[in-house]
Amino acid sequence: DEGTKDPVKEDDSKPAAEKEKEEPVDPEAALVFPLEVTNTATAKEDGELTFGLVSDSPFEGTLSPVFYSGAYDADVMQFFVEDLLATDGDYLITNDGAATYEISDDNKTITLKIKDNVNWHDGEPVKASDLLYTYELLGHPDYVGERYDFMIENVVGMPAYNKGETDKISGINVISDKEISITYTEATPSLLSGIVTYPTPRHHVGDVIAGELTMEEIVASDKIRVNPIGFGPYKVAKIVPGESVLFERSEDYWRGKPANKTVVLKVVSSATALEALKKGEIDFASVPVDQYEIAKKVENVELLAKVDLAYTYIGFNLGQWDTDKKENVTDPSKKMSNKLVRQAMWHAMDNDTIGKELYHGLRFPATTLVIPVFASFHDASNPGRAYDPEKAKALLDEAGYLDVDGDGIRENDKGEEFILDFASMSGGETAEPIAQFYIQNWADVGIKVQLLDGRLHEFNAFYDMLKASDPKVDIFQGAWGTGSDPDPSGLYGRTAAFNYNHYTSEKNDELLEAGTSEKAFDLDYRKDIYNQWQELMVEDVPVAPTVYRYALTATNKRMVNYSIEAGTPNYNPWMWGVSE
Amino acid sequence: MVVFNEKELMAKEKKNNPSFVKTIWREIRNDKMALGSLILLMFILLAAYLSPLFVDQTALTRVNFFNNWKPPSADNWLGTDDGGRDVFGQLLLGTRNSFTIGLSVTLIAGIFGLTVGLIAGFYGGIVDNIIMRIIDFLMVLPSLMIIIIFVVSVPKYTIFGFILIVSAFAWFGKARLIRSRALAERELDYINASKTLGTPSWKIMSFELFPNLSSLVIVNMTLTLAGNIGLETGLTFLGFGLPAGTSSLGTLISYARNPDIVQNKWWVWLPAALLILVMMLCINYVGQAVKRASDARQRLA
Amino acid sequence: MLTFIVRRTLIMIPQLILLSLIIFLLAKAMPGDAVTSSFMSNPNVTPEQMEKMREKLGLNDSWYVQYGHWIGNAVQGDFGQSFTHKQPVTALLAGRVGNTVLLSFGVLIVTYIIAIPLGIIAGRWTDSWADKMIVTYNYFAFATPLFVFSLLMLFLFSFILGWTPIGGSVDIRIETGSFDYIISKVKHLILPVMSGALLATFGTIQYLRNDIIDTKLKDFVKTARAKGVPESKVYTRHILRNSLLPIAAFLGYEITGLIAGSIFLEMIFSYPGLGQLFIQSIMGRDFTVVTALVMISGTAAIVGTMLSDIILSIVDPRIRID
Amino acid sequence: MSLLKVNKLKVHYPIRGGFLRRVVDQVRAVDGVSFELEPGETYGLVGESGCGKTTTGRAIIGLNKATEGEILFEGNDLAKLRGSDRRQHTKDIQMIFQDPYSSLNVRKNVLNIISEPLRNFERMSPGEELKRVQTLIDRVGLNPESVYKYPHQFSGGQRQRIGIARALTLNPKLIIADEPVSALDVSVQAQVLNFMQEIQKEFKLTYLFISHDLGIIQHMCDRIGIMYKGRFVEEGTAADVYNNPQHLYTKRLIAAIPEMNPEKRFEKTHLRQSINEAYRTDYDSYFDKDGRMFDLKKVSDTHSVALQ
Amino acid sequence: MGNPVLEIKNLRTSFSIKGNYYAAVDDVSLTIHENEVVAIVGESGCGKSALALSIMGLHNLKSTKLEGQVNFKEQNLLNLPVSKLNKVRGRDIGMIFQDPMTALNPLATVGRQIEEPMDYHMKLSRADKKKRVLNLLRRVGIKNEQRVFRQYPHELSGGMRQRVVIAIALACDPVLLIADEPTTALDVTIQAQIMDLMKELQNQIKSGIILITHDLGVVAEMADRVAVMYAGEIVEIAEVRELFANPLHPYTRSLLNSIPANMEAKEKLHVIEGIVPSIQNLDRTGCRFAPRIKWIPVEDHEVNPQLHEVEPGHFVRCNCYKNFHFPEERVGAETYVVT
Ligand SMILES: Nc1ncnc2c1ncn2[C@@H]1O[C@H](COP(=O)(O)OP(=O)(O)OP(=O)(O)O)[C@@H](O)[C@H]1O
Ligand SMILES: Nc1ncnc2c1ncn2[C@@H]1O[C@H](COP(=O)(O)OP(=O)(O)OP(=O)(O)O)[C@@H](O)[C@H]1O
Ligand SMILES: [Mg+2]
Ligand SMILES: [Mg+2]
Ligand code: NI
Repeated sequence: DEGTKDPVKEDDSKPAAEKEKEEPVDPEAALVFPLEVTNTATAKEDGELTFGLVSDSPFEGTLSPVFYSGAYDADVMQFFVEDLLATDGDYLITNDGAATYEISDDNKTITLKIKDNVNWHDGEPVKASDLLYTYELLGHPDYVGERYDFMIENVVGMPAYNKGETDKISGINVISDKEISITYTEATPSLLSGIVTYPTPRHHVGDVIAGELTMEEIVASDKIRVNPIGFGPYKVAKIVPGESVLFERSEDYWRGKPANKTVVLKVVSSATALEALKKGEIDFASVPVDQYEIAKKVENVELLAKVDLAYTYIGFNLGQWDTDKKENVTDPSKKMSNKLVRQAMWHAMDNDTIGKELYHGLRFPATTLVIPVFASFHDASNPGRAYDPEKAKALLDEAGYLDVDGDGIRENDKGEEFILDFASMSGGETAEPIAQFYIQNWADVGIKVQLLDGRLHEFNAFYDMLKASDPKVDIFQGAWGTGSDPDPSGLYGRTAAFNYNHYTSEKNDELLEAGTSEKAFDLDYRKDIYNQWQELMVEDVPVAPTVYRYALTATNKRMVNYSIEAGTPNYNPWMWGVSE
Repeated sequence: MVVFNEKELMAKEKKNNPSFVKTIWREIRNDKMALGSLILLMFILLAAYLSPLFVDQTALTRVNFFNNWKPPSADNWLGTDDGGRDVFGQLLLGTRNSFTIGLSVTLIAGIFGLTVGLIAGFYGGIVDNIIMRIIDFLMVLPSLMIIIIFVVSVPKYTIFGFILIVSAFAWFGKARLIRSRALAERELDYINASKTLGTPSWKIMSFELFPNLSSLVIVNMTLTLAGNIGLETGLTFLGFGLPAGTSSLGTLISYARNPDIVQNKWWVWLPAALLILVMMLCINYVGQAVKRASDARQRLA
Repeated sequence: MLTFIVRRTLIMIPQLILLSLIIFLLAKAMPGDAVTSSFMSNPNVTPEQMEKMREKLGLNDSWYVQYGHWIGNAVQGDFGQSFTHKQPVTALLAGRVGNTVLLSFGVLIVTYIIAIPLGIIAGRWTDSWADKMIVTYNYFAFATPLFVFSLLMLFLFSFILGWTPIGGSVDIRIETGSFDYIISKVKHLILPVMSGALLATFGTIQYLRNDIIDTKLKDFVKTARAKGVPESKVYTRHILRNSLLPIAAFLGYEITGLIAGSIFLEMIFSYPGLGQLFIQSIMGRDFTVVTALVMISGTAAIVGTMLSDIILSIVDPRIRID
Repeated sequence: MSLLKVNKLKVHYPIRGGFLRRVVDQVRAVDGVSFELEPGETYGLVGESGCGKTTTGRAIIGLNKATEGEILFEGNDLAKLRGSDRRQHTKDIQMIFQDPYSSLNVRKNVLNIISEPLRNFERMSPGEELKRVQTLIDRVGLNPESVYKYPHQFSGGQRQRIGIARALTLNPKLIIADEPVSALDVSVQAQVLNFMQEIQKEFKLTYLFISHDLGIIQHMCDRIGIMYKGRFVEEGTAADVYNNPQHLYTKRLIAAIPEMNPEKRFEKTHLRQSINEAYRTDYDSYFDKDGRMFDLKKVSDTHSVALQ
Repeated sequence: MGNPVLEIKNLRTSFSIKGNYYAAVDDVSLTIHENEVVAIVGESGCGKSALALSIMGLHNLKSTKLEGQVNFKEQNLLNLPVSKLNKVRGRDIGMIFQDPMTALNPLATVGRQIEEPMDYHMKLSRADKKKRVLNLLRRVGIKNEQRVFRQYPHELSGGMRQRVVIAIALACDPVLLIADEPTTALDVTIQAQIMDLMKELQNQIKSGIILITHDLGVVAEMADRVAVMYAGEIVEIAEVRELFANPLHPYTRSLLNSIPANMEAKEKLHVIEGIVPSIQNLDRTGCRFAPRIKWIPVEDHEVNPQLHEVEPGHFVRCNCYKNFHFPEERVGAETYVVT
């Protein structure tokens, strides 16, 4: 996936939507978790595996990769839906999947060849036209959903098709039953990580293009809600809407026989997840951070964790969004315009304590805006700005923000009152103490910060404010889930709507451009560009990243062949089993 | 001589003829349970309302992550919460907020319901009909749901807003109750007498009708007050309660969201839950004495 | 009776229109919309696509256009499309309503099963130790927040004793429609129902107790005694019938709180029903679902009050409706 | 000139029903009643329960709206006056209520009860007010200090006297007494009746005395009107009505008075039986085909009967 | 006069008020015979109802103390357990309550309520029961009995309801009927009807009747013997003609004098001073009526007033009757009673 922007709710310990591929653990992290279960017994022949979907609300049940929106549906689909192309530990496509690929020399065309033994659960072979169908649906003028993204639009002829000007996508070419090529307008390294390769069973769900049914009907149809099919290791046997799903082994899965006879998925609330694990009612589930301490102590439970594709940050309001030009405009008259003050505020935040004490080490101070998961691009040598109140004070002094009237609060460089309004989201239980804590940290170095409106803001209201570039907001706390694409331009680019800091600079434009240019197919080049960019961000501090986080998965000790490390054999659901 | 005598007699008669408030007090004094409850309640409320005098509020809001989830100790009588803040202090502040909310809602809803109910009941006929149709409509509104939607919709959300929203849905039940009693009461001859004596309607409503409904009102108010103390608890649990950072008994109880806290961190939520229970019981016992005072048949004293 | 029902149904229409208007305006006043919420779960959507989605969903129209649209369809039984569930709201609700009805009626019935005998005992033997215990229990029921109690119940019966399942409405492994299936449904219901019912008894017990104490002193009870009716029969035939009357009538009113009443239970016991859906939809700004749920609740309430009036007219010969 | 002249008074209560809750019928509580009150006399209104006595009284004092007809008080038609005009006139008409328990506001002490009309119509200092109230209370035979007592501290008879004192505060000309003693014990009843006669002389009052107890009516009234189903059956002086009843209904009413002489009890029973018999046979000559009364016809100067 | 049906001996009924017991019925002895109507008269609050309820054992036993004897069919009803008492209530003794509006169960049909005592006291088939009920309804003067059988109390007028209440009391042919103010709540005309009905019924069933009332007119029309009660005590008992012809006790005479009926119009009525004392405030020594006839010297009263048989069957309490006169100029009551 080409992925960038994903506001994550504080404390939402769910990994960001798509299937994750992880990286070795960050050396700075205080804790080390295994990525794979330690039980090495052989899997039971006809076992039953139970997956706990930790959620306080039911899953939506739109079980089609084209139409789903909730992350929970993705969890359901992992057992029966598969991408044609597999990916490796670096999130890059490989030839190990149900199809193989080739990329043209100009890096603009990819050709996929589907293996022969890849069949839908109803016995029909998976065809090249099924993948075409996916693109036809996603680009369809009637499509109302959030999966129409940059890499779809980048397909040659897609914008015209999307506007309804033509009913053919000129860039996609079905060569044979099993072969298809897709041509892109722009060559970008995202091709290796952000391309959509899940086919849609045209014969099963019905053909919208041929006018068999409408887009609305297909979305609401039982074919994707009650008896959806895929070509994954398990097939859906039964669904209790919103609550549980029963999967059965797909006997002619192309890789071979899946480990279990049945897989049961059931929704468990965050309050009960751990207890269900303890009692063996479920075999594995993600565990909310606040239960980590007890989870550690449970006998028959093993904890796996990897660094999540997300980071939390403090953003500074530096300008506005110009709706006419559709770009961000930096405004030097903003309260936070002084770079030194921003640097000082970063130094003033004691993220280490938050990570260690509040999150028991499951979060740790962030250094740059490229998360360590992207090992090749994260600049481990860049220390970011560590907790150092003295330095913060020094920076403030340097900036001329001094306590003129001696009340312990600094005034700005003109000697005027300097009070910042801080917007933070409610939701997680820790949101309030954390906001409070930062306010204290800043107060310690003499900056007076107060909660905007004296309280936390609800998710929607919070983003409404940011979207509207509300001038009341001086600083804000948010979190982004980065997709699996390290490209940050969707969040920090001049034209990025999600650039709520409204930070712009020419250097920034340049670096972001270079990072996705054709030249960037060269890994070293790209790495260098991103190192430069990270440095720029630590210098200019449009946002101060606060913490990276671990995502915890708890497994019952009877589980075998289970790994959360992408690219390893046991990462694939067909291997997951239970021992006696 | 006569004058003196009269004054004396007057004083004596006044003493012999206690007002309703005095009757209530006498009734409470004669009921050990009610008296005990009242004293306990007063103690709790005094502690809560005077807490700003001896609790350092800034310290109470100061987060200290090195000190979080500490069980009760000499420093923190009731331990600390997730931000390492003293639960006991929050309990006091929370009691103050919760009681203020409960009392305000009771009063606002009570006064509004009383006014509407009195008007509908006194005038009867078409006025009553119109008011009752409106109330009928309001009664079928799914109040919890609408409160939730309200809470989400209002841009500025404060304790005051919360009180108003909740009161908006609490008055019509009272209006109905008052109205039905007023309807019955207005048939009584003392109301007719006032009418024939030329007393204007508003005077009849406020000086004749109202005093006779006052016992109903007071009894009903004490009992709803008991219910309203824990009012925000449920909403807070659902995430639609008071703004975060405002301590209330509901916020404290809402910590009991997962088994770990229920079981291992009981000191955060249990005292608040017990305090609500105790206050409700106290108010209830006092309320019962009030109820007895208003009904001569049941009086103990 | 028929006239009554027809008239009440006609009165219902303006009420519902007003209700829908209120809800609609409130929903519009909420910050954010379905599209804002959706990008929280999806990393890749472009701002253009979001704009397009808004356009498609009609979220950019003025509220009265949207409302006109909505009400036009609603009249035809079409409450629109759920944004998050990508499904017609009617279909979505149909799938959930069964659980909620089961849960709330379960609670209702068990509440009565518990409350009526207790209320009777307390009312009949006032001031006995049994009465005192019941009254005390009642205070606890009144003061204990439902969610705390439910969690404690869950903790005790599911976690420690392991008697009841942890959540959900049925074990998926069991074949739908079989006898075991029913058993499984019941098993999943027991705990939420008991938790709800044990606290919901408050009103009924309180009411019944007071009413019996009142009725005991009525003249016709004296008449019954003077007839030589044995004491137990005096209660069953004369006092109880009179005191239970209003409770029978409350049955209709109980529908009023159907969805709202089950929110807590559904949340805690991960029981997929309308209450949980409501909260989920509020969070996700799924307006169509929110509006439909409120409308259903409102309709249920109106029908419930009507039902109460009908029941009362049936059980109480003094009340006639026409 | 007569003090009060009621002319073809009708009071109907609507009965609503049907689909739209329209008025489908009327309860003809008072259905064409005419009578006159001379100053200083006591006029009795008798009849069985529900015949419209109270409604007539309430219509005169303005508690009910007259559907039709005139109520001329000193020549002014009260039925047409509204608001403060009416209040000025109704000042001269006061009412004594049936139930001494519900006609006094239990939350007010005697002082406040009796001074209520004073506060409405006159401006007085608290001292004057107290004095005035004490004179009145003294007049009705209660101790002056009882002004601070509350109604529940008085017996039924005393309460009724407080009610009367209240009615007297504004020096009314006409007092409508709606069953003033029917809620009282015999002994107390005597007390109140005596008292009413005393003050009548003293204050030159005219009474409209409503009761269903013929014994009391006979004792109190100069002239009597017998009502039945909202209409007059017979009207005349006490002697006319008691000694020479013309209408069957009047006879029946009189026969229903319990016989105080045990010796004559069987005669009385037989009398009732024969009247009942007459009812069966002669019904048509007393009531028209709708079961309504005929209009009153004079049989003598003072005596009218509703006969064909 | 037939055999005695019920013998009340020294009955004392005391109610507990704030922990103390106060007698509302004080040392009452009274015998009721077959086919005899005994009226009990007295002002409100003098203990008439308390006496009736004591006979039936209908007081709340927790707060009431009963002493003395109520002998019925060789058993003392006061000592009978409720289960045994239930065999007597409704079968041997029927009771008619004052207010027909509240004495009937609003939720049961008239037929059902009249049948009910038969369920417990008679073994009858459904059809027989119904027949009996219809018969009873006819006997109490209800003409369309088939319809009334199915109706609910609220559908009937006050007079009809009182008839139903009487039918219930008569359901099992009781030998004793206790009627507590059966006509007080009714209109004059209806009252007359009910009185006639009761007289007629009494002629048919020949049972003893205790008629409680405060209306001397009703007494004069209905009773054979009259007991006048004051402050819990019987102050005078006599045969009805004797009592009206020759009332002795000051209380009886005062009562008779305060009735406006049959008097020269506009004459002053006699007023009994003071009020009936409540049971807590009652001075139980000496003559209880003395405080209300203050002009009679204390010496004229007995210290411990007893019932004296003045003439056969005519008893008066306290000697003060001998010297009693009204403060007004008027002579004794007898002059106008006879008119
Ligand atoms: N507010 C009302 N609405 C409808 N009908 C009424 C109303 N008030 C009285 N009535 C009816 O009018 C008729 C006359 O009633 P009214 O009270 O005048 O009778 P009354 O002679 O005073 O009887 P009573 O002796 O019982 O006081 C009755 O049939 C009564 O039912
Ligand atoms: N349950 C009770 N508890 C206490 N006092 C009572 C009780 N019942 C009656 N009394 C008192 O006993 C006295 C006699 O009451 P009772 O009802 O027998 O009077 P009554 O003669 O029937 O009067 P009425 O004519 O009003 O019915 C009254 O003073 C009354 O207040
Ligand atoms: Mg009347
Ligand atoms: Mg009585
Ligand atoms: Ni004596």
